[in-house]
Amino acid sequence: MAGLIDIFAQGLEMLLVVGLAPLLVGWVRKVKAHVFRRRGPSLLQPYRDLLRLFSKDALLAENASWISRTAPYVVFAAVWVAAALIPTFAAGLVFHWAADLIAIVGLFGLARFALAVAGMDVGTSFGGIGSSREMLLASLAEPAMLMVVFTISLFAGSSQLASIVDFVLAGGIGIRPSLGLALVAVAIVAIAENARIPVDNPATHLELTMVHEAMVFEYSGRHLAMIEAAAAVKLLAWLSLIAAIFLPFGMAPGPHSGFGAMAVGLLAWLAKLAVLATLLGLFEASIAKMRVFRVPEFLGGAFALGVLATVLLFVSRGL
Amino acid sequence: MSDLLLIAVLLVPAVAALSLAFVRDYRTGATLNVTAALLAFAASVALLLGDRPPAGELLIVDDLNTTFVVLNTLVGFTTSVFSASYIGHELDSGRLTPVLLRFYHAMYQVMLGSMSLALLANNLGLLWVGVEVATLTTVVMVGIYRTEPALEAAWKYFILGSVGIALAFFGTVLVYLAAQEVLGEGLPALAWNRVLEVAPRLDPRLLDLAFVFLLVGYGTKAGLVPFHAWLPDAHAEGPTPISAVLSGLLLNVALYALLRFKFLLAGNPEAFAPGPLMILLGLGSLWFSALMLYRRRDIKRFFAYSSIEHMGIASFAFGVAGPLANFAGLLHMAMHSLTKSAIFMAVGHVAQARGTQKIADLGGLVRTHPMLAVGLGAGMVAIAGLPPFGVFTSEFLVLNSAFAAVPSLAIPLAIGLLVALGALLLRFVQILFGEPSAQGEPVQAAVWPLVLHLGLVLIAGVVLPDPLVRWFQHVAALLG
Amino acid sequence: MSALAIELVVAAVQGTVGLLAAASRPGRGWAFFVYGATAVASAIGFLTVLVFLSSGSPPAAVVLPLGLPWIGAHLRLDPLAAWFLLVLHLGSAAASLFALGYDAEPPRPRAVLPAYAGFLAAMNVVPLAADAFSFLFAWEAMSLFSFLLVLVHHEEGENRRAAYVYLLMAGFGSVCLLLAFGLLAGRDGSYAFADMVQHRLAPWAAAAVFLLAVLGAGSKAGLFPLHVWLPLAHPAAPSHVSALMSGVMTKLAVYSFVRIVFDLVGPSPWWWSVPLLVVAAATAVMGVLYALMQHDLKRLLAYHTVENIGIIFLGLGLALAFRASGLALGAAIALTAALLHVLNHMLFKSLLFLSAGAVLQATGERDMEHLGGLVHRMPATALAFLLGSMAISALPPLNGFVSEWLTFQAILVSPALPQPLLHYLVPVAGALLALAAALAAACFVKAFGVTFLGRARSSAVADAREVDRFQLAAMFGLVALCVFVGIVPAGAIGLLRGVTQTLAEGAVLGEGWLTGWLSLAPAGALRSSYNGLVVLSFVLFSAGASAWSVHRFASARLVRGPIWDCGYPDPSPATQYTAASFAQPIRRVFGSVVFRAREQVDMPPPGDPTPARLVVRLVDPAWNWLFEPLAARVAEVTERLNRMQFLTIRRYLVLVFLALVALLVVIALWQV
Amino acid sequence: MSGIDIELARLMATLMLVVSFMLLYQDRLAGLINAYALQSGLLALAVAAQAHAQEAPHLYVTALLALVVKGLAIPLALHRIVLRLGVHREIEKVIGVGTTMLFGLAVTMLAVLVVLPVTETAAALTREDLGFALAIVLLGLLTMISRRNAVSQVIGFMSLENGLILAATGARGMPLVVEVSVAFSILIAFIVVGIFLFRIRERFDSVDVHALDRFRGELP
Repeated sequence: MAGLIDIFAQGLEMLLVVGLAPLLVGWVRKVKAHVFRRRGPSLLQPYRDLLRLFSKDALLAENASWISRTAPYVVFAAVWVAAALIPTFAAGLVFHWAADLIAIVGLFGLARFALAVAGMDVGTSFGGIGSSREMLLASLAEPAMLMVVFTISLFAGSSQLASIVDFVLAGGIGIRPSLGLALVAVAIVAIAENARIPVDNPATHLELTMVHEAMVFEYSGRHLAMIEAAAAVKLLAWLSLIAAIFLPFGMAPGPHSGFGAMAVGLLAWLAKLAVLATLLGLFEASIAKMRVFRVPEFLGGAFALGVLATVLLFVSRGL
Repeated sequence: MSDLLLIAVLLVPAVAALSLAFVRDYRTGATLNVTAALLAFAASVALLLGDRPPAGELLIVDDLNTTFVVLNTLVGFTTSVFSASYIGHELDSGRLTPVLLRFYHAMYQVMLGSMSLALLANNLGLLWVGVEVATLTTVVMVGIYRTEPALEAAWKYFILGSVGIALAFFGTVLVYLAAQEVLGEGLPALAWNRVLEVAPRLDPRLLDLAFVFLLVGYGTKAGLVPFHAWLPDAHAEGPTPISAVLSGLLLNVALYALLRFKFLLAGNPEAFAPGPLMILLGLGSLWFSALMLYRRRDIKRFFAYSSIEHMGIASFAFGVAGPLANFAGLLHMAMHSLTKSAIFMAVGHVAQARGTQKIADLGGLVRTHPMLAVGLGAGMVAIAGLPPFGVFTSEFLVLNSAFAAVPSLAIPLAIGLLVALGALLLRFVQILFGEPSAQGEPVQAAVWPLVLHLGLVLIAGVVLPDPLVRWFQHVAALLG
Repeated sequence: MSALAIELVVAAVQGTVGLLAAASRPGRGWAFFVYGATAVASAIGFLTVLVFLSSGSPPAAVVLPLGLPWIGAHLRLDPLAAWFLLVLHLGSAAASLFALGYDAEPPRPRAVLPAYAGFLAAMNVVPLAADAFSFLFAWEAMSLFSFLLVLVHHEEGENRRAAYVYLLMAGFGSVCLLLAFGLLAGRDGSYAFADMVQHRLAPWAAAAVFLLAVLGAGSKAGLFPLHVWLPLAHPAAPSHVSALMSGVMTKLAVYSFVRIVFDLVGPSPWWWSVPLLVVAAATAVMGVLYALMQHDLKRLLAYHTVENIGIIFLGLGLALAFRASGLALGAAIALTAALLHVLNHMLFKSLLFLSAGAVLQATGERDMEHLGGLVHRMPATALAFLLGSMAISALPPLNGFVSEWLTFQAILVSPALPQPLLHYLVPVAGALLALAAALAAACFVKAFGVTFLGRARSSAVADAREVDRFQLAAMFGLVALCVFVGIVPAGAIGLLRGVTQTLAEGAVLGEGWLTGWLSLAPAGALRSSYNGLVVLSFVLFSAGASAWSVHRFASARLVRGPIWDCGYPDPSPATQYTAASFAQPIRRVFGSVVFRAREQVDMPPPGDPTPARLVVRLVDPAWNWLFEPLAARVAEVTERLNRMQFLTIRRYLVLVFLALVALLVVIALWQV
Repeated sequence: MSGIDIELARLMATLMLVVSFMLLYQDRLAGLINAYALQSGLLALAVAAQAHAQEAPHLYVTALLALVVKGLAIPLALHRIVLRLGVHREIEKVIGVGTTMLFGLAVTMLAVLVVLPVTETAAALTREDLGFALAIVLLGLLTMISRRNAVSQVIGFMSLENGLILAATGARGMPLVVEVSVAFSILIAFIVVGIFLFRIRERFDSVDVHALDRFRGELP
């Protein structure tokens, strides 16, 4: 019985993550449209886009190899698994111990690697430009993220998200300057990782500025749909991650904490997502896209904040 | 019996030298030369294995010199074999004439005999005579090609050698003076074993003074910097068998002579400790020659500097003193002697095959002469102090003993070794590999002396024969 | 027969095979014999140490009457040695198997075969040697044989230079190790390791040993800036030898470091970890940055060896720090991370070098700018290279991730250290490690993408054929191991138990260390855990489920069309992104500082048909700031000294006279 | 011990030292050769005195040798060489006379300094004798290096050798002295012959491989 609940909770989370991701994307777009005083597309437009793509035949270049065909699934799977391992409405789900925060970062890395490789498959200059820039951004974002991971893990004594959640919920941290710095850093990293403005613009097709879109240029149909879906899930995962670390309030401590706690956790999670997505939309609407070579400085700032967070941690701890 | 052997070791070369002077045909001469060298070698081996004759006033056989005598006669023998195949080519190319060869063979035996005499001498005067006769004969041999550079080299060798001779003699006189106080007049006061017995009672100041002169005198022969000047040219301009013998034997004999005197100083507690001086000269030689190696364009001169380097290492080891360091020094002398003579044999053939001694023109040897390349390559690897050859063992011991005694000393030594290694490797790669600039001609090479030498060095590198170790250890303990 | 005896026999067999090959005139048949024999011997050796490690057998020692008679050749098999032998045998088995597949034309058998077998034998002895003499003997022999292997294609001047630089640096390393052993042995010259352990060195001496070990092992392993020989020499050798040099030989350097610093020296102060961490982090980042600037496939891989050596030494540095403060658990985690990475790096680096060798064999090209599109011609090799790339980029669920994950876990233990300096240093080193890993991923996207993907850039690729079954077997054997260690790391880590027990203050990683389902939880279950198997199954399940459902419920048709490329399909393969263009953003961000990269564009005026040119100039800091000035100084000194060769006799006599006078003065002063 | 003969020997030794300084001082070849002949003659006397003092008749041979070969034959030969080869009469010095003399004095002091600590009881040869011999040896070497002229360099070497013989004969009962002195005489003869044979007119310097430098236009 207990095992069944475990599996159920985990399965529910996985389904929710996939199911809600397009909605989240739609929400962000809606927020931005509102800011621009437009009506904007329906909240459900991302679902429609995906369905349309799924129903079309996939068109691949003549010289595309099996890499192009498998990469979308690998990308999607890696992101999905990462998202599934992040506590959303309940911490300590059945497979939570399979991967800690570092492994989750690693899974995102796997997805990125697969996509970047796929971008090189056909041999176009756009694919190359996208992969090259993506890997540059990642190489800057990853250390910054790791510094955040260090800060948080050093606080919580663990890099396991469930333990971090427990720790924060137990009031182990309080409000610390390092935590604020880490939050800013992780936000920057999240923006970069999800190819949002000002680092990248998911809506652009202007050659010189695009990163993510350039990689997926040659994709169409179901492959493109998988990649789009993966991007949506990734956004959701990152927002959930921020929520889990910095705002774990209301989260159910585990799958066995009863239906009520689960329901509360679910509602809290949805609320947190809505807030964060709104913030993201507002932020995106209020800022312009950066030049590509300004981005390293932006991410370098995140890294510096991460380092600062770690250093301040030791100061305030008095170790 | 053992007395007879002792005499035989000395007499065989003497007789051979006399008879060789009268042999017209160079082939017969070469054969006779090889035979005599073999006989001397056999006698010395028998001497090594049999009972030791008691030390006389003039001659002595002990742990120190038996191994060196065997080594000397062995290298003398193998080099004579090499020489036999070498001179054929020289005769063909007109660099030597049959008359000169008669002279050459006779001198070769005189040289071997005098070196054996120096090694076996108990009388310090006799030791001096042996070294000097060997020097003078090699002077003549170096100039045998009678080319301008050869004569110049011989002349330089002659002049610097003569000064060395003179200073060594002065040192010997001083030792006699010191010994005569205790032992009385006449032969006993020059007999090394007698002097050693009374060494603690000798006037330490006289010994100090003597050692300075002996160091400069015999150091000149051993090629220690700054007394080395004759050595590179003599090696480069003379016939290659002579270079082999010079590097392999004469340098050793000179250092051996120095060791004999070092015994005396070690036996006298008040005497100046010669260690620092030898370390200084050794390090100087090592550093200097290591740096000089980089600029050498002539392959024989290159290896001549390498000989200076190794004499420096040996001298350094003896300077460090202590059983381990002395052992290392003795081993290094033996290993260097075998290796360097092997290298010169290979170099001799290579130079004949390619018709040049210029390093720049020798490239790509593995392509043109694979066998010679392997021989020369193995020799260079060995002399560079890389395993599995015996020089590795001795350099390992030298470095470690230095470290054990004065750690700070090991560092300049190590750097010097590295600098030398750099030069050796540079030439190793340059000579053996790459596209050959010229094909060269095939040569009739006597390969087995080379193989024998390197084989011995290899064996010593893998497992040192126990008796050798015991002899050396005994001597090393005495050396203090 | 004991494990030690079997190991010795294996070494002896390899040596004998080499001798036989040297004595004969080896051709194809000999190649088959030599590689077959070494492969079988390595396999036997591997099984032996595997049994030895998993059964937790006690160390075995033997003294052979070789070498210096009064000490003999001490040989000892303990868990540490066994671990490195395990790595060695796996690597050599793969390399030999690969070499068996040189069916058409084994590269220069006369030059390669004896040296190859000798190289293996020497490497085999290095971990077994238990006295300074035998160790250095084997060590130098290892250098020497690999030097000869680097010289196999000696007609190219570049290779000769590589070999020269290599052996010179190796000589430097050996001298440093020799001096370290000299200090350890003490005055009585007790060279046996067993005696050295007994010695308690003075602090300065211990520190000197440590520094010498860093220099000695570091120069052989390729720590920045002593790495310069590595990217020259490793690519120059035949590919299976490159795999061994990068995968195994550098690991033996790590072994020597661990042996000296963790075992022989004994307790160490905490500050030792500081220089080590700094150098290691610099090595990791510099290695990968160098690699990014390369377009020679094998040289790129060689630079990645430098990077990974940095990662390994980072782990070792952490272990030192923990051990000095008595944090046994942290030390055990860090040491395990480093030693596991030793295995992992051997696996994926050998794999990558072998695949690069396959490419080289098929196309004759090492320059990525001339390759491209090989995934179509050599699909299996491409798959192997891809998996190797993922492993080296530390992507889960492959093995590279496991060891980096462990390193990060060790970093997370660092707050327990009492030294404030380390509190700051360790996380920064960790961030640099993350930077290196991310850059490595970028580099391998480049390497794989430019080499295997896209369209062929030269005719060499068009005629490429997939390599034969031996070579594929070698590669996929390594792939299997990469995956296996990635998903069941506990198996490999369990073998390391004996090592950490002896070297990390006796810490046996807690029983919670390997919790249910073979997941890793080094510091107790509450801390952090990782389970590669679950992650892999999870990913596979998700990918499979999504693929299945997409194909089932949505479109399953695939239409092929021309390349779209934003509407500008250019048929010329030259318009593809090249290795240089891929690296351009990174070069601009990092290279402008580190390599003082300068780009110069010559753009002809409009109407001028001459091609535009982009010239990139890089300055190698190691050469520019360290080695070239050194070489110049030596050249200057030799130039000056060389006048001594051309003096007149009189001047030489002046020297003699001055020396004599000086000696007399010394005597006079001495007597006063 | 200090019989008249010993006193004579010591006097001769002193004079030899003085002549060594004369050798350093000379700037003409003829004068140099004559000074050397003088020193050899003094050596012969010293050795004869020693022979008498030590009651070692074989030393007379050495004395005779010194007188005949070194005192007469070699100087004569050298004079002829100078004439035949047309060597410059002037000696090209490396450093000035004054400096050379200063060096000579310093070297002599050094010689005295190093023999001072030798135990006074040394019966065979007193400290003074040893000091003289040492000084003569060093001055001989100094003579060799302070001139560029081959003949004067040879003379320097021979003067050095005179010092050796002085020391050797002074050492009471030293074996092989006669043989050694004969050997040295032959050595010197070789050098002289070598100079003549190789027609080394000005310097017996050599330079290494640089062919252009090798002759410096000096060899005929």
